[in-house]
Amino acid sequence: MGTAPIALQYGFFYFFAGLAILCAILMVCGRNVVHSAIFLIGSLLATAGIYLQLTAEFLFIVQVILYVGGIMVLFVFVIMLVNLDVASRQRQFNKQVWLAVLLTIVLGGELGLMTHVDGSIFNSVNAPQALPANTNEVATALFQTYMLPFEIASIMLLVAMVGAVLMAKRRGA
Amino acid sequence: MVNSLPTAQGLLPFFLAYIWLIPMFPLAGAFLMLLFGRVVRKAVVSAVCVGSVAISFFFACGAFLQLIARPADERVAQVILFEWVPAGVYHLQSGALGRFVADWGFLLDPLSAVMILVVTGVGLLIHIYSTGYMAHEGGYYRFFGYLNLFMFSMLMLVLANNLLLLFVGWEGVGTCSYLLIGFYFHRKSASDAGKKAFIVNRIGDAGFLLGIFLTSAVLGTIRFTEILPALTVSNLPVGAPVLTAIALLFFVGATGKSAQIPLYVWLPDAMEGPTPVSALIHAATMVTAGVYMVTRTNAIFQHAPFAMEVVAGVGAATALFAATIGVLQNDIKKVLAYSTVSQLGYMFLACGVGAFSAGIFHLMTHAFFKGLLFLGAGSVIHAMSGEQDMRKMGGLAKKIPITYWTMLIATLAIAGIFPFAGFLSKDLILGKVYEHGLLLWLVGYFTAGMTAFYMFRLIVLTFHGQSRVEHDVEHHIHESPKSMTIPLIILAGLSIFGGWVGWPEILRGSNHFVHFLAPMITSVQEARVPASEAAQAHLGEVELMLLSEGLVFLGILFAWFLYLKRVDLPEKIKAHTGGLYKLVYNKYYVDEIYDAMFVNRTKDLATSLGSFDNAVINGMGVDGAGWLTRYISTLSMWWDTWIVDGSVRLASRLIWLVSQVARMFQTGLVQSYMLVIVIGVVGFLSYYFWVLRHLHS
Amino acid sequence: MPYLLPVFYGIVIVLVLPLLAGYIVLLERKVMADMQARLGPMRVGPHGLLQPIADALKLLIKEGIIPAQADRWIFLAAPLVSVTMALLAYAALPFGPVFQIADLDIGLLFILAISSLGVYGIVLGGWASNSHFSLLGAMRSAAQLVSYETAAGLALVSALLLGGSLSMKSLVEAQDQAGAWFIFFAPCGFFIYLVASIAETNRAPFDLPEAESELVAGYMTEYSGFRWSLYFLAEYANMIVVAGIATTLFLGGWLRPLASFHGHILGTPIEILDIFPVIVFLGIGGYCFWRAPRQPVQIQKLVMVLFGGLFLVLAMVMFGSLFVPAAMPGIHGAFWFIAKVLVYLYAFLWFRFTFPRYRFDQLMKLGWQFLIPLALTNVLGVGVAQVLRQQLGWNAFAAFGLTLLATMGVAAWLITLGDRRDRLAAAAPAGGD
Amino acid sequence: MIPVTHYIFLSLALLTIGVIGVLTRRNVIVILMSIELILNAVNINLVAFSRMFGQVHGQVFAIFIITDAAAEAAVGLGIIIALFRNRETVLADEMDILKW
Repeated sequence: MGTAPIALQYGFFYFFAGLAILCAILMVCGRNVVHSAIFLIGSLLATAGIYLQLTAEFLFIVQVILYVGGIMVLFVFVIMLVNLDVASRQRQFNKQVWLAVLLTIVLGGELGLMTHVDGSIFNSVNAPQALPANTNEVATALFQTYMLPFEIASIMLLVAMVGAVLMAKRRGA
Repeated sequence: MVNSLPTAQGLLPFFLAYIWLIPMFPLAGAFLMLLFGRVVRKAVVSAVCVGSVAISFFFACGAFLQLIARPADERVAQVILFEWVPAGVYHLQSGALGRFVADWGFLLDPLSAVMILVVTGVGLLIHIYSTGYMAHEGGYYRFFGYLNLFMFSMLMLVLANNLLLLFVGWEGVGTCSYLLIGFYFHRKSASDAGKKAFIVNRIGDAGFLLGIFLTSAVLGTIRFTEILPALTVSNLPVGAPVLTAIALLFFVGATGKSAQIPLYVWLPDAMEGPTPVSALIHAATMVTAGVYMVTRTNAIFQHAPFAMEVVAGVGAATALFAATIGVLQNDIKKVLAYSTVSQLGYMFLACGVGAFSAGIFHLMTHAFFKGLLFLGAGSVIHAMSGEQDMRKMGGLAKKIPITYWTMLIATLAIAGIFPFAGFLSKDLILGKVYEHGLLLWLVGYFTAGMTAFYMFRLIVLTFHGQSRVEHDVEHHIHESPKSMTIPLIILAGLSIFGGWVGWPEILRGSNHFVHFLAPMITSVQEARVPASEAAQAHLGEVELMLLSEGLVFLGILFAWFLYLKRVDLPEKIKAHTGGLYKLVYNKYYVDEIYDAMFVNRTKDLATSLGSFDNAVINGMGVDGAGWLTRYISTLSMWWDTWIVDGSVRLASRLIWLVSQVARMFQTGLVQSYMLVIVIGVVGFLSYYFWVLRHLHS
Repeated sequence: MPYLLPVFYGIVIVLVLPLLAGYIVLLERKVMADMQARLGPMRVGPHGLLQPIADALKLLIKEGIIPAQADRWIFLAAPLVSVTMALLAYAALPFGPVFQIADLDIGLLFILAISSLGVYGIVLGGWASNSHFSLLGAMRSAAQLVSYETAAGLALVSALLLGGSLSMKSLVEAQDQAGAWFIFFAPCGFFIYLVASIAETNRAPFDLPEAESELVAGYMTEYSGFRWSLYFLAEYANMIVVAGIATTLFLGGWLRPLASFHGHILGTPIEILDIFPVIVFLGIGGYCFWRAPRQPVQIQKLVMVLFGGLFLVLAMVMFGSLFVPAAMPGIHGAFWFIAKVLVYLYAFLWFRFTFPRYRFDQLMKLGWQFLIPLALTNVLGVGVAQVLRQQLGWNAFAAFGLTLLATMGVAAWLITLGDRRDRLAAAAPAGGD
Repeated sequence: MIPVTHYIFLSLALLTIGVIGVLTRRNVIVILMSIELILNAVNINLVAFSRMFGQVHGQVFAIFIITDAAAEAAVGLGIIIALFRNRETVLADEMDILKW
């Protein structure tokens, strides 16, 4: 996909980007938790598309399998477990909503400004060079350069799993 | 305890090494009495007190023997326990470097040896006597506690090796005399007399203290052993005004303590105290402290001829003056008191003419016979159950023979009948005085006659003639118990033989006593005695003895005639010479004059000062200050309430408000915390951009 | 042109797949009838050969009911999601050397990812229909899928280790070069994937999400008509997908059995074994013509003849392709591939009719306490075997036999462990989940 | 090629939306999902940079972040389940025990 013509690239990008942002907004604003989850899934899938457009196929797959196929399934599962109709009928936003929105928008604006301060790295390297299909490189980097972090991450996952099990267990079971 | 000794030899013999213990025994006794005496029986009290004094007397005798066992030029033992007032080094007027150091040191030399013997010996006897005399009195333990305390102070005074420590003892005996004069404090006259003694002594003590200061300033030392070297080092000429001043100041102190004109007035009133007290303190020991002190510092006196003259003059005047008063007194103890004053005058006369050893000799003998007289008087009063007026006595010789005989011996001694102790000492003095000058000799001579007269007047009125005793006391007149008579007998013996240690060469004797004391006396005086007079003095001496003997016998006869044969004559004389009689009888109104001159002026001054005090100090000063303080405090209270507390409350209120605001942040809601985080990030970024803008502009 | 062929393939698959699914259903019923000593559908068409079409028509014209309390949009979207994901998976399935839409170099992962998305169709549908049966079914299937995806993935990893690639095509080629299918190298992996794939497709004996006796029809309770058929289609499509995966990874994909044997007919470049498909089709066609006169109804006779003609045409194609080297591997590959898939599916049906249904906790136990550890061990063993073979130059069968024995031992140990745990749980007072 | 700032702005938008969700929503599950969104935005950045520099390290980091996301989701959901069990609520502003 990295070799597609530039117009197609822009088309892909803006389509997925718009989809991601739209789904994100809907996710945040949605009243129903399940809808939020679905929109989040949509956003994640759009992001996966962005990855694909960035010729990061492996990451695309990981995103889909882990995020969409694993984590979000967990989310949906839990949502159904603790499903409360009352929750969807209650007020969805807490009291500090307007202040928070304002502040966050200011924050986003400032962060955006960061990319335009002269001398910042984004202006220096402006033309990304094409990265070939790179699953092998990723694997090499993951299992050789980042061996120790990988192991640590796996141990962390194990700990998280055990912790989750313990917390979810009913008392006395 | 036997530490660095200025004397040449090394380790001292036992008793000399432990002379510092001599005062300590009575001190211990005093402590025991004043702390626990209330709860123990009289037997224990007397045992402890008399025992302590006996032990110190034993130590004194040991020290004395070990002292005279040494060669004459080494008869000095100094024990310094520790440094009391540390040394201060400073420049004297003479430019030399003075080193003032007052240490807790004890000095035993012939002079102090004689003194401790007298003090402890007579003190022991009087203690024994007191056990009998005070047997029926209240405050038994208190009395003996004071008595022991006095013994301690007196011994400190005598054994001190420097002026300051001597002054400690000096004040100590003063205090004890005050306490003991006012022993019957329920009697106002007694407490007044105590106060009088104390106050009058203050005057003298002030002089003495100034003298001590001046000494340390001029000579740079107050150690007796160093005074003479200091004098020779600071080459002050004989008769230098400074030395004269020092000597005079010392003499002021001496007049205070030893009841000389003009400060003698306290001694007669001191007779309010118990008779043993009068005997011990106001006849034998304390009142002689002045003489001792003058002798102790004779080096200075010898360098101040004028002061010597003053001493001699005052001594002579006092002797005559007191004798004249004594002639007409009716109270037996008053007579003895005035005779004491006059005898002290004798001693000062001797000192004044430079015959210090004679003065000390007379001091010793006087201690014997005057103590005996007082004790006898006490015995008489005891027998008369408290009666002191001689006009209510008479014919007691048969009833209390021991008292009579002992007192007679003492009277003969004081009158100076050969070969009693008084004869030797008094004639030694008179001889010296004759060598010095005729006028003083005449005064002393006449005084001797008067002494004989009034003493025999006392004897006759008390023991002879028909009894004038009131009826109710008549039947239980009785001889005193053994504990009182034995000391009398012992003292009588001493009054006879005690003076023989100073048997003059002229009578084929060798004046041991004077030779013994000789090293104490600095011989600046010899220059002032021309050799020719010294040569003819020997001839004059025997004549003088005979003359005085004659006068004495005349006086005795006069008294016998006047008060035993022609009893009506005194009234006639009184009638004829009314003014003079009245004057003398009222002691020349000295007390009244003093009252008018000093006491009332002092009182007026005190009243005016008091009114000033009330008006100005109290009124304006103290009350004003109080008033001011009150208003300031009201002001500050307002300040405190509204400003200080107000600020505190304001602070707390502010903190409360701030915390109200701060509480809103601590909602416990995660999201609000995260909002705060976002705020922080935004602020940080804004600051970053601000800095960046300033960086680029 | 480069985009034309994949599009064509896609259209073909989308058109053929429902028909295929329908006939798989027919096959299933027939097999079931056979196992139960019955005839099965016989009325619609000869031997019920038209039954699938009839069912399809019936389902299309049935009324679709939407529950009032349902979450409408999700209710409508869920089956579409299922089907979409099921069909998307075909994009990477190599039916033949050329018959493949897109040869992604991560094809296998792509397929896994897509099939893992299929669960949303079920879960959301179950939730959206706002019924307890549906919800329970959905949750069961969600849990089941998540659990068994792990095991299946780990089982596939062993094949990946052997093939050394993620692209389906190169995996098949690897087996071609290796000269033996990977099932012979890693039988444990194949077995694990078999079980896991059954669970993933909610087939019996793991069909708890739609267990009739417990929840009426699980997540499909509230569905009806076309949408219900969509779910149905999705399920069978998924079956074909997992079968295709298994075929590709373990059963040599489109390779002909004994691919290394190249015996030629004398004087011709035609290999003997390539004749086999022609013979098969000819046999079927002949059987059809032979059975045609014995049909009770006229129309049935006609249909039977048509089927016979169809198979004859297929036989002709097979035979003709033998002389066209360009087309021959593709067509024959497709034949073999579908044949293997059908065999795999036959195993599905077989299991379905022979095994009783599992309890949910047993399902979870099996997945988490037996399959996943065993899969891990298997991966380890295969890796070790690879090292032994490539680094130390062992004989392949020695290395893999050794690791196979080790893995078996672990499996036995796990089984005994599970038994002891069960006994302890039975002994202990029942408590907890 | 598409300049990297595009991706940055995309991730910025996602981040902003996610932060808003985290800050404003009451439902804990939605908050968790917003966090996932934020992580996702980070991943976009990383991948974009890895593309920009022609290296795969960014992708590796993205993988690690996804791992963390998985762990975080597991623990967070476990917490939510326990919480729901104990307090019958999933609203964040009803859980202010932190105050005491």
